[in-house]
Amino acid sequence: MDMIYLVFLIFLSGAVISWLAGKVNHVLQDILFLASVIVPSVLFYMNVSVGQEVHFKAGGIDLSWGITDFGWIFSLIVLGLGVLAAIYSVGFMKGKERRGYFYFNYVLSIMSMLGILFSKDFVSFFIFWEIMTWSSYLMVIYNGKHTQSIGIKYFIFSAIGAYAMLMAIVISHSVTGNFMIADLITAYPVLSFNLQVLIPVLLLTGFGVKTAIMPLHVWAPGAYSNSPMAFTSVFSGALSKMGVYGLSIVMLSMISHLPEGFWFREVLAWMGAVTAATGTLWAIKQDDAKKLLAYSSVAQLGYIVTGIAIGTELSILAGLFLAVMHAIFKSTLFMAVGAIERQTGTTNFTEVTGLIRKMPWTFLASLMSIIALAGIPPLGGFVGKWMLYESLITSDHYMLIILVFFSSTAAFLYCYKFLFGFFLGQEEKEWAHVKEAPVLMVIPMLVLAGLSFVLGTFPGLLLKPIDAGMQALGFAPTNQHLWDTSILFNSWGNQVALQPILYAILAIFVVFTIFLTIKGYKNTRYVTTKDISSSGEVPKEHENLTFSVNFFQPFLRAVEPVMRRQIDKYYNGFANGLEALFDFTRKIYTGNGQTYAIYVILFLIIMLLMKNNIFG
Amino acid sequence: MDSIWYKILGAVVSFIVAFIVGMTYMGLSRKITARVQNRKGPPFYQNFIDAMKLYSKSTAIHHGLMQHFGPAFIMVSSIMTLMIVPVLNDGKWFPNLNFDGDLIFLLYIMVFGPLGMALGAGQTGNPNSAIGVTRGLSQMVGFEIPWVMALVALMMQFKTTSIIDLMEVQAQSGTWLMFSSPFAFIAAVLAMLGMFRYSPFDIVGAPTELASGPVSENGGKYLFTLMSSGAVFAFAKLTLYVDLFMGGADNLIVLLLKTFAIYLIPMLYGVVSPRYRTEQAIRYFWGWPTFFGLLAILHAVFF
Amino acid sequence: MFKYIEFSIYGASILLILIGLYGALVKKSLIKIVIGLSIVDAGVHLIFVAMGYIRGGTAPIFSPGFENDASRMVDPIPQALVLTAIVIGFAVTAVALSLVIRLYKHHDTLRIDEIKNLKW
Amino acid sequence: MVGTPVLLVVIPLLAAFLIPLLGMIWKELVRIIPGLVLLYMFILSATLLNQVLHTGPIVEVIAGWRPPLGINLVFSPFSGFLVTLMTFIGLMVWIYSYRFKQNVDFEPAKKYFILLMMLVTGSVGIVLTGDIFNLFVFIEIVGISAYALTAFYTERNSAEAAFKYLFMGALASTFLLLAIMIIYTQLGTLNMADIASKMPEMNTTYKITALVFLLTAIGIEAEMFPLNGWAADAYTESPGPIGAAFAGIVAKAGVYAMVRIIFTLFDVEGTMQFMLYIGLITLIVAETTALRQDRLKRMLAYSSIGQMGLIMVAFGIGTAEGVFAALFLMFNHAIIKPLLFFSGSYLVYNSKDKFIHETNGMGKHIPVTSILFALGAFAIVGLPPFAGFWSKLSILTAAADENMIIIIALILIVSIVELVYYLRVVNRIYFFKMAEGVEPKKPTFNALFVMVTLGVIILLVGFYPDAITGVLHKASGDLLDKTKYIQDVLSLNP
Repeated sequence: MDMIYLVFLIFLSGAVISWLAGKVNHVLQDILFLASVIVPSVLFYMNVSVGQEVHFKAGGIDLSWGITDFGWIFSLIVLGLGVLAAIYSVGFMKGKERRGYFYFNYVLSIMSMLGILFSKDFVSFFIFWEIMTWSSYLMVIYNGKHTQSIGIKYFIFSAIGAYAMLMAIVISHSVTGNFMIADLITAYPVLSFNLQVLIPVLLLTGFGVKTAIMPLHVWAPGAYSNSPMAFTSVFSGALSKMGVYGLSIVMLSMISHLPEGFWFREVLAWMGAVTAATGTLWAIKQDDAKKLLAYSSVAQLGYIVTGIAIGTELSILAGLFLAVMHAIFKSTLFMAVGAIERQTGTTNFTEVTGLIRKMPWTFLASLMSIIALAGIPPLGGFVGKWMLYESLITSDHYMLIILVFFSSTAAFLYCYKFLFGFFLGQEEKEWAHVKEAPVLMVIPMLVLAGLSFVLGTFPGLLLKPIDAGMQALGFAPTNQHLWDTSILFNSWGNQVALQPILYAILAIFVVFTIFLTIKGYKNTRYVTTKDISSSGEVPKEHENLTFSVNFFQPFLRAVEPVMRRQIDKYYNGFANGLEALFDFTRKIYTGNGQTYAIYVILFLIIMLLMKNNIFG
Repeated sequence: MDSIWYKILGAVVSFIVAFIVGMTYMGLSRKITARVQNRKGPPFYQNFIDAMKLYSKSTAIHHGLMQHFGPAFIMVSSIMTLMIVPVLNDGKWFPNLNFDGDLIFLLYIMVFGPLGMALGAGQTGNPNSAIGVTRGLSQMVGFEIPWVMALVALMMQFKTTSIIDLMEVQAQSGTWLMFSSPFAFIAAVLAMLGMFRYSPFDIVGAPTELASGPVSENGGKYLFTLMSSGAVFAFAKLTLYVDLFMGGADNLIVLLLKTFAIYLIPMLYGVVSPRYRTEQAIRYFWGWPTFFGLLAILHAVFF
Repeated sequence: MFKYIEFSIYGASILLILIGLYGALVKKSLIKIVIGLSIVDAGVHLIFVAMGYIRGGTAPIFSPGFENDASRMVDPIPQALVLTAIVIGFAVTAVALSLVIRLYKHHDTLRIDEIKNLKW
Repeated sequence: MVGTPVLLVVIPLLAAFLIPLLGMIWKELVRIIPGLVLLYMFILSATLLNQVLHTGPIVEVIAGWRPPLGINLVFSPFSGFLVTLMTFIGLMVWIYSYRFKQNVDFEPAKKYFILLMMLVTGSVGIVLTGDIFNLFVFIEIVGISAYALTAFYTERNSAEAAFKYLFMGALASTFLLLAIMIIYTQLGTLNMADIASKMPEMNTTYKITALVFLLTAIGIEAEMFPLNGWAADAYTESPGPIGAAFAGIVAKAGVYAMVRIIFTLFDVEGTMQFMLYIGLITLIVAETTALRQDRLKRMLAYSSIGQMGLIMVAFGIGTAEGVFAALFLMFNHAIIKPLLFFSGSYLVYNSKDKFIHETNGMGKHIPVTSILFALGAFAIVGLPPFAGFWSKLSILTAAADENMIIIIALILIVSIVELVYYLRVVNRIYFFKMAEGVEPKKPTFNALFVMVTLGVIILLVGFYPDAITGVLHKASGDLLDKTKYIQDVLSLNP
């Protein structure tokens, strides 16, 4: 049996077994769960090589699985994150209900994501895509809250996307006669213009939903924040990247052959940028950490989409790099929120404050990830941001860059809100009992945070596989010309050397830390945060002076005109209108048997009158 | 000449120069402000005295580790900015890290410090600090837009993102960019008003309103560090403006003159203006400055 | 003469169908609806038999004296079919009436427009 | 040789009449005999189908009269496939309802099984017969037994539903008879193959008039909009397993009749398009109506109607792929919808009004039933990797090959509606708090067995669609080959 089958078989059986094992023993269940994620991942990296393929038939349709260099980049996200988040999940799920359910869906979603990367034909692609959708849907409604609103909304949008994709798939089948993705790409340049436009639009709709591009993003904040955080880290980190994966293939392998592809690229890039801007603004407004991160994910995905849509070498490098980085730092943040939720029971900034001394490791991981998210050097996020801006400038997207810059500057606001809301501010008695999260939860966070640190200085480690993947899509090698192990170039030849910068930063930091800390820390003593200067009065123990309500109110007041219009409202209005319409149309079935009989007679009469128009 | 010690020397010398110049400017600004308001005002070296006083004080309490790190963070940002910005034309000064970063990098490293500081301020638990930080961040979103627009206009026009290349352009053409790209200059200068946080944009520290905002829980060496960082940062920013729009400087004297000329703009504007509210400040930056930024981009694209 | 008779048969059966339909579609009483349906059935049966009729035809039985008169025999198949259909119609009517009894017990009314518990 | 096709009609009919007599000997025989009969029928039809797939159709002549004079039965891959499916579902229904309610004692059980036998007889007869009047008779047999079965429970509104059904059914039989009359007077034959071969000679006006009458009549049975007012009521008010039987057996027979008429009997242009569009309208109206239902079985009923519409759409595409897709859909629908009805009736077992909100929180109390319902829901909306996906894929592929892009879009949009209402129920089952006073009912072993069997088939077909596609391809080829059908029947040696 081919190793590829084995990988999927272990995943599939692992999902079922780790579900059922809960009936026997919880420790066994945890172990089986970890094994069913880790074993196939290891098998995949040890024994499956790029280019290896398997072919088989199902339902008379030729199917074929194999991984490309391009998919391999994403497999890093899926499996790397999958394994780390699985370890985290074991800690997270300890003592919770529905562990079997969680583990089952977790393993299935990891499997389906890997399957998407493996699919060389549309049918298995679609199958895995849908498995991914429903397993993640089941995760979204895991808590049993908002199932009918957030859960259904997520599924509706996913279904819209998936069905748009399915439509593209069957249309492409009618053109090429089979379901091979490669065949569509080969046939694409010679298709009729209508199909050349229709197929990518449908596919992009499908991928756009998962990538949460405006105006298809409305499901994302709810879905991200409603699923258990252990899964959201995968959801936002890896699952949304499947959209990016598909999007990249469509944009790079198909649209690039279209003479009018320019418009596609521009429109998509703008959609990405607008997504980024609105996502950021809404993130600033949130008082719930989950929601904040969810909107932030939407915004970050906007950058990625913009990068991929621009379509120059540098921008694609940027988009893919950001995709991996986003997987790293956003999942860490979601994990941190999960840890805080677990330890304190709430994720609301207005409730939790001053956790820094109680959960230092979580804080450290969050801090690193936030710095990476904000794109501040020397962490990995900066590399992606830098490449994105440079690619925008060098490709003359002068308005776009302003929008992107606006959103990433505004992102500082919510970054600070996140750190301040949870970890800083006054320490309250209410949270005095809080302890650091279990070690199983902390380690994955720290590993990921460390990764974003390493990639900030040595992005070449990641850019190398990305470059290989891009070459698989037909790009020229970009090593030495756009990047080196720790130097970045733009196409005008300007550069950023990351190593000297890192060393300088570290040196300055160390000097001043010594200057302040060694001298200061020993000579000073810790006093509570109640002991502050506040107009001559010392706040009492029960007085919480932490500033956390209406945190960015002035800013929000300034941008209020933009945020007044919510797409969500239109969608809801549309859905309610439809339901009302259906409620009206179903009155056709009056319940009176005689009416039904009259329908029959009317039908007959109309048919008899119209018979020559309808038949013959 | 490439040895590590030479680099460190460069950094230290740059830092000292920046510190002295920045402090002097701040002292002068106090003096000038006082004169405009018909007061006598402190001597221009008053800031050095303050700094010495602060440095020699020792602090008794702290609110946690981040409070120690906050000033260090902001120092990193200031010094990094200083090291990226070329001080004089044609490499007459220590190259420091001039070639290792470009404008985009600069934009980002400049916000590194305030954020780090904000963390330190946050841990003190003083609500004034947090309010100040939120205001500062909000305002930053405001002025970054015209500022970036100005930079983008320059970068697009000359197809480079490097400061040195832009200085080169001015040296070759003989005109300063403030004349050849006037709109970009106007936008950048208007953005600078927010960057320097003088009135009417002094909403962050907001004396008397927020009890000096983010720094309110800091004293002694911490406040000294913050102060010197401010001085260095001011110098670095002014130098950047000179480099970008006024053709750089061939020697320190010219540099001082040019930087001081630039420095006068926010200062004098601030002397006669009352304080804005935060949303007013943001809206201000998204009004005329952004309009000039747009003009700058149009200018860069079509001319 | 025969023509008129034929026409009158056809006309009568169509009239029956229409009367039946009127009863079934307009009358509100369940009983009347059932009666209407039966009348429709009768009309259809009548028209079907009439179709198989041949002018001056004989019974489709090879009895003595009519051995070679196959062409004059009326078509037997419609009659057979109608016979079957009558039986079926009878069964349907029986079921219908039993249902009407049930409905009356359940709802205390025979008006079809008042028996609308199941709708939409 | 296990038997001939005629046994498929005769045996259950005989059983139906023997049940009361045998019941006098031993009461339990009333319950056992139907099972044996259905099992035998299933084995017989499966064997015959296997044989037919290799050797070609079996045409059986009744009472020695050769077609076109006599009545004949045609057991072709197409009809054989349907018969096998129907008998299988019949068997499942029997197992499920073997002791489906303890309070159903001897007398009602006797009636129930007699009527069930007649229902199966009629449905199988519709599919097998080669004579159009015979079709009428079988439709009436199905009709009468279905009316009675609908009205089986006296305490519900079942009589109302049954009366509506009967009302429509009576109209249907009238129109059918009129159509048969027109055809007979014009062509002088009742044999379907003979009609098909002579059809080109027929006057167009008569032809189309006959077609319209036939379509109206059969449309009522096949739940075509706007003739399907009865259907939801009948599904709702009949006993749970009978709802499944309606979906899995009766509706399939109705569609069969429709397809046979359109594909084989008539050669009128535009019927395909008619079927396509009327199917589409049925689909849309039914699914949107289902969205707003507050009763579980009614929702399932409208969903079932919608699926019938989709089947019509698939047939209406008219190509071999379309027919294949339609058959696949029929198969899936016949497997999945009974599962939903079976498990659904346990979810609202002790409830009077069968409201959807009464399923709240059942997932904890009857986990297996709940998960099977969820499986069925996922499968019927076409989520991979379950069975429904493959049929959806094939119907869309078939439509795409004919460039029916708008139709694909409509089908998919409706699928989203379908998705929504099924997910709402599944969410309720698992994530809502159970209301006070609701008592979940544990399924009996028989019911569990049936549901698990159907669930396994769903998974099996989902993961290994080739298990069924071979048969479906042969069946669709058989349906489309009209000349062969005529030839097979008419060139029969005495």
